[in-house]
Amino acid sequence: MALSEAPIGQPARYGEVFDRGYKHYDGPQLGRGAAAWALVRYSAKRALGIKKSWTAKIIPILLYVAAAFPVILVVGITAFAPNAEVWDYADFFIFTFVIEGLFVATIAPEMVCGDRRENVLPLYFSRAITRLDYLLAKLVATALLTLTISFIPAFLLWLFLQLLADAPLSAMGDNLDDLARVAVAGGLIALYLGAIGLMISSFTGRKSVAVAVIVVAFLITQALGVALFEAVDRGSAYHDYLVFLSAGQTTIGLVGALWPDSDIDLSELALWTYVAVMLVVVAICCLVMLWRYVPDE
Amino acid sequence: MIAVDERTIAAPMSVVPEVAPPPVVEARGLEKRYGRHLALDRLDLTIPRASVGLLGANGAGKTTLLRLLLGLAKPSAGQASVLGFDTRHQGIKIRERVGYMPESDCLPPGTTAADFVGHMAEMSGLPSRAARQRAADVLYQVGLDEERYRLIKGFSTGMKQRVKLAQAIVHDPDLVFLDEPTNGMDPQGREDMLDLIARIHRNLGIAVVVSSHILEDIERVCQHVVILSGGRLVVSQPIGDLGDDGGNLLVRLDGDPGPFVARLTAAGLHVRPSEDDDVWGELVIRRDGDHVYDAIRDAAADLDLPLRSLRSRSRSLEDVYLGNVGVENGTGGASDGAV
Amino acid sequence: MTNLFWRTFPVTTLTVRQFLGGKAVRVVVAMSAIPCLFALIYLINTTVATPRDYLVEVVFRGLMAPTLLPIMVLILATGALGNEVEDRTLPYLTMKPMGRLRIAFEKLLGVLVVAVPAVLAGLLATYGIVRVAASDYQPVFRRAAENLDLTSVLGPMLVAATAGVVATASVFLFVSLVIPRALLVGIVYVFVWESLLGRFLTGIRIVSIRHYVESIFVDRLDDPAYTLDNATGLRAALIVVVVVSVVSVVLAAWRLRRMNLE
Amino acid sequence: MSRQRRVFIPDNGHVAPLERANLPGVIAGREPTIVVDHVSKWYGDVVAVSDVSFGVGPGVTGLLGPNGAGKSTILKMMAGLLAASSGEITILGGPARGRPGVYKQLGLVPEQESVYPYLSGREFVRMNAILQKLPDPAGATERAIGLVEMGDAANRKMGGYSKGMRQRIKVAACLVHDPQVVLMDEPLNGTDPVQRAGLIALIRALGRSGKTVLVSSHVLVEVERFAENIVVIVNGKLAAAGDFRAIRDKIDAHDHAVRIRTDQPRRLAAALIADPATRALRFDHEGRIVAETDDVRAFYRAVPAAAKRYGIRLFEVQPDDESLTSVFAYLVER
Repeated sequence: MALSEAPIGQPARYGEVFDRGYKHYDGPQLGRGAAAWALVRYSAKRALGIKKSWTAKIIPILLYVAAAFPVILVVGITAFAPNAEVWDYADFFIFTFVIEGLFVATIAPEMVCGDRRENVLPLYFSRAITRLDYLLAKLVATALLTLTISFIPAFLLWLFLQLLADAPLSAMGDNLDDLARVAVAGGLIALYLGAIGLMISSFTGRKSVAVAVIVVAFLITQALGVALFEAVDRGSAYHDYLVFLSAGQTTIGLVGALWPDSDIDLSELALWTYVAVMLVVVAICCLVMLWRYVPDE
Repeated sequence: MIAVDERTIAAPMSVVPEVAPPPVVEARGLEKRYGRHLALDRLDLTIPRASVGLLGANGAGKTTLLRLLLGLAKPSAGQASVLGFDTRHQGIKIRERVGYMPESDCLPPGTTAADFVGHMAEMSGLPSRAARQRAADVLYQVGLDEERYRLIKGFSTGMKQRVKLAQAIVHDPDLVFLDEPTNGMDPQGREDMLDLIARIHRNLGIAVVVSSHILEDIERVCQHVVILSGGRLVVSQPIGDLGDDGGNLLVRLDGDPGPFVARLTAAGLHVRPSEDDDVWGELVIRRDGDHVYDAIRDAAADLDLPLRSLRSRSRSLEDVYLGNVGVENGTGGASDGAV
Repeated sequence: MTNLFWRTFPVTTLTVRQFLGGKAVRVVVAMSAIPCLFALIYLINTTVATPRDYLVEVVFRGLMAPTLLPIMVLILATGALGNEVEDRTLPYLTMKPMGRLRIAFEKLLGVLVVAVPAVLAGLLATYGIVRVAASDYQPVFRRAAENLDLTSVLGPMLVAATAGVVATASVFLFVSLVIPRALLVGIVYVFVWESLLGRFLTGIRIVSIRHYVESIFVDRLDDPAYTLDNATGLRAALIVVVVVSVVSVVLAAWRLRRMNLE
Repeated sequence: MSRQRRVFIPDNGHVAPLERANLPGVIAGREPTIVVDHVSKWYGDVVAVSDVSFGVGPGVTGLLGPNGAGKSTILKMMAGLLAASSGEITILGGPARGRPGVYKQLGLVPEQESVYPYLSGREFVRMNAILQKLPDPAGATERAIGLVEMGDAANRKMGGYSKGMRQRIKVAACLVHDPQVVLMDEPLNGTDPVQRAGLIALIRALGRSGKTVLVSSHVLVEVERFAENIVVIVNGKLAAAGDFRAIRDKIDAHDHAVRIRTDQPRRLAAALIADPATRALRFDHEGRIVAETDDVRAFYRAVPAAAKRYGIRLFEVQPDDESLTSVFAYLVER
């Protein structure tokens, strides 16, 4: 910095002692939105086990592999035997639902249980965010991560199937509606499952308990939902609404409503009913969580 | 080294200007009820821009007060402002400008110190890169250097406390609340932590509110003291004003103090052993005037006794505290023979 | 009264208080109500199976034995000592003039005191509802031999379930002293080992609690309509359950003796 | 100071063979209740406690050392919760571990805060009384709760207790069976001044009644108030053991700095520099004399004598190294 001031022809002797002391921060403070977004990124990274030991990463990796498997399978079969009967998008979503459920059971407890158990919550709430910001950030993080399982494999499937067509570009144009459906299904499922998983996790600080309860809840509601669905007379007015008793049935129903041509014949409910009910469930989960995070007054 | 010393000495003069700066906290009639329990009782409190000690027994309302001031709980009555912001509606604004170090263990063990403090900086709205830089700087400032890339899991209590302090100042707040910052730390760690706290105010100009049980800590680092008891404010005053009660000198000798005591008593002085007699053999002598100093000197010189220490006891915070809190003093032999 | 419990079985009483004070009991009670929900569904529509079939195949062999019972017991058994290890309260028990075997045994007793009533109550309530449903059951195929007797199912269910609770509880009480995340391991055991592998690899049944529970159940039920492949005889199954439980408790006591408590 | 004060400061690197009669930290002629005999503890490759030997006799002994020095590990090994990697700990004549009978005479206040949140304080103490197989658990419970003055809060659930209340109920639970040997790991942590004063009085009373009380603490100002003997652990090794003042005397043999405030500093300085006990003199920024000496006792005699001779008034004589803090800092420095 002082180098240029040295007289020409003489070697520059430069020496300076710098103050290594505390300096005040004069950069920008971006406020609530930026803080919440930082929480989203941080939570997502930690839930995936990034910067943690391999044991924390192994389950997410296995689930990603499991989700990629059908994509490779379907694309492979279609490539070599174009006329073979392979899964359509609806079948694909029904298969991946199990993986999504397990994925949410893995990451949702990672999102919130540690904060409660390790007592980090007081620190978060002493920062420039509100409780609602915290919860929404956790929900967004969970949903975004789940999206990598519920949307990206299906999107890749769509992309590869178009690339296999004779005229990929026009095929893409023709099948944009499928892409839109994939996006709606992936996004809704991610938000819906994420909210349920987080809501359950918000009740305990023990991760293993949360994982157990989420898995058992998915399984039992599925069994109950199916049993009740079968038991109730098909003709009755409320029969179709019984799909909403379980996350699995709801998802299958949603997929069936998105792809009416598929052989899913669960109920006659309209697409908007599914969307509305799933969003209501998300809202209810948020309310429950908000109640769980009310300070002990 | 010497240069640093001079700066430390000079700093208080330069920080305290002629005109008193606006207070950092002002509370009027602040009240907080939990059901029937009155945690804070019509508190009128002004905390100056200084380093301030917040004292009180467990359950005196310290933590409740901090929660109210951070805008994390709503007062049942009254109002308070922190840095000019109303705690009831401007919690976010306050928390942007305030740092908080909670008493409890609050660090995720599976994170590195650098990651965690950086994340906390981001949570105060700092851009990601700046946050990481600040985290590294601040961790260095609190005395964590190489260790900052290690998992918090392996940290000692002292290191954890440093990380907690670092996250409280990482976003360069105007005011920090430190809840029991020296709890569980060893002597060296305590020294370092107290030095750090003193520096936060003196060198960085950040106002500090320290809540503590350890009176010596408050005496060492604070300029102003606030004492709560049963949710009420009992004392709020500059620490110097607690003053010297003019009362006592403490003398410690080697060897048998008998003749020494006899001589001083004969000279009309009031001498008694201190409460901790059986441990240290310290004598308490009432200071009726400056002649007492000379009497002590002469007695020691004539009896050829080593004068280990001579000091005047200013009214310690413990006295103020016990006096104001008004609980029976259990020190000394009060409950001897109970076992 | 509580005083009497405290004085006779202090550790058991503590364990029960621990469960009642936490959320574990709420989860377990909620789970014990799940078979009742299935029974209620059956009440709506009895055409899916005969009442006896429903009780045996759907409720007990489909739901209770493979999934609900192990998970309910797991939650309690891994918490009984595991939470004390995790919360570092175990020294309050081990630093007493008291044998380790007694600690392990009383802890197991505490788990059983909560788990057995919860499981049995769920089964009983389910049985009651299915009984009600059976009153308007219309045999679809009027087969002469159709067995509609429900009462004879109840006893075997309760006996087999109790044996299952005891065995699972003692095994996982010990496991929780050895593995830090015993509950997760247990859930993997239930879903992977007992359900998936057990279905394909018949050899695994020998080391499966569920297998012995079903063996006891099938044996007591003594109905050719309900069988189990490679079923173990009643006596052998009971001996296995007892031996497994005793060995687990002894191992837990041994582990308590050896453990380093931080 | 009639009884003999023995002190032990180990030489670096030198490990003395253990002799019961010559155990560091034990007052001659008294049988130690706790004997730590060449004890080490490793966690993997990390040495937490390294070949430590000392004894603890009746009375209050302070166990001192910085965080992570190994104090808690030693207490846990004494309590039989941890196995020593090598060496042996004996309590009341027998091994500490694998002998549940010893707990009739042994109590520990553990370091961790955790208690059973769903029990009331009274239930918790009574549970301890019952597990100790006391004939009158109810009476013992009330007595123990009385000792820590927790009567008011004893019926509340411990989950709602403050840190100080938890500490006190833990102490009550530890004392309910009136054990001969009491181990306390940081019992004063988290207590407020009033509670602390009460606990200190209790600890002193326990020591006076002839029990062996070993208390670890960081807050040295307070250890001064209850401990007659100290055991100092630094970095897993024994740094010092024995009588408090005797250890200080040992340290007196090393360089000391003394601060003196007087009305005529230059004159007193001139008088003191002539004294052979004075090694160096300077003034601090408040105008006090800072004198360095290597013969502490002679110097402390010289100060009043010189002041008297020249009619100088002494306001303050404050050794820099008087408190335990500096004793400790000195031991740690090596």
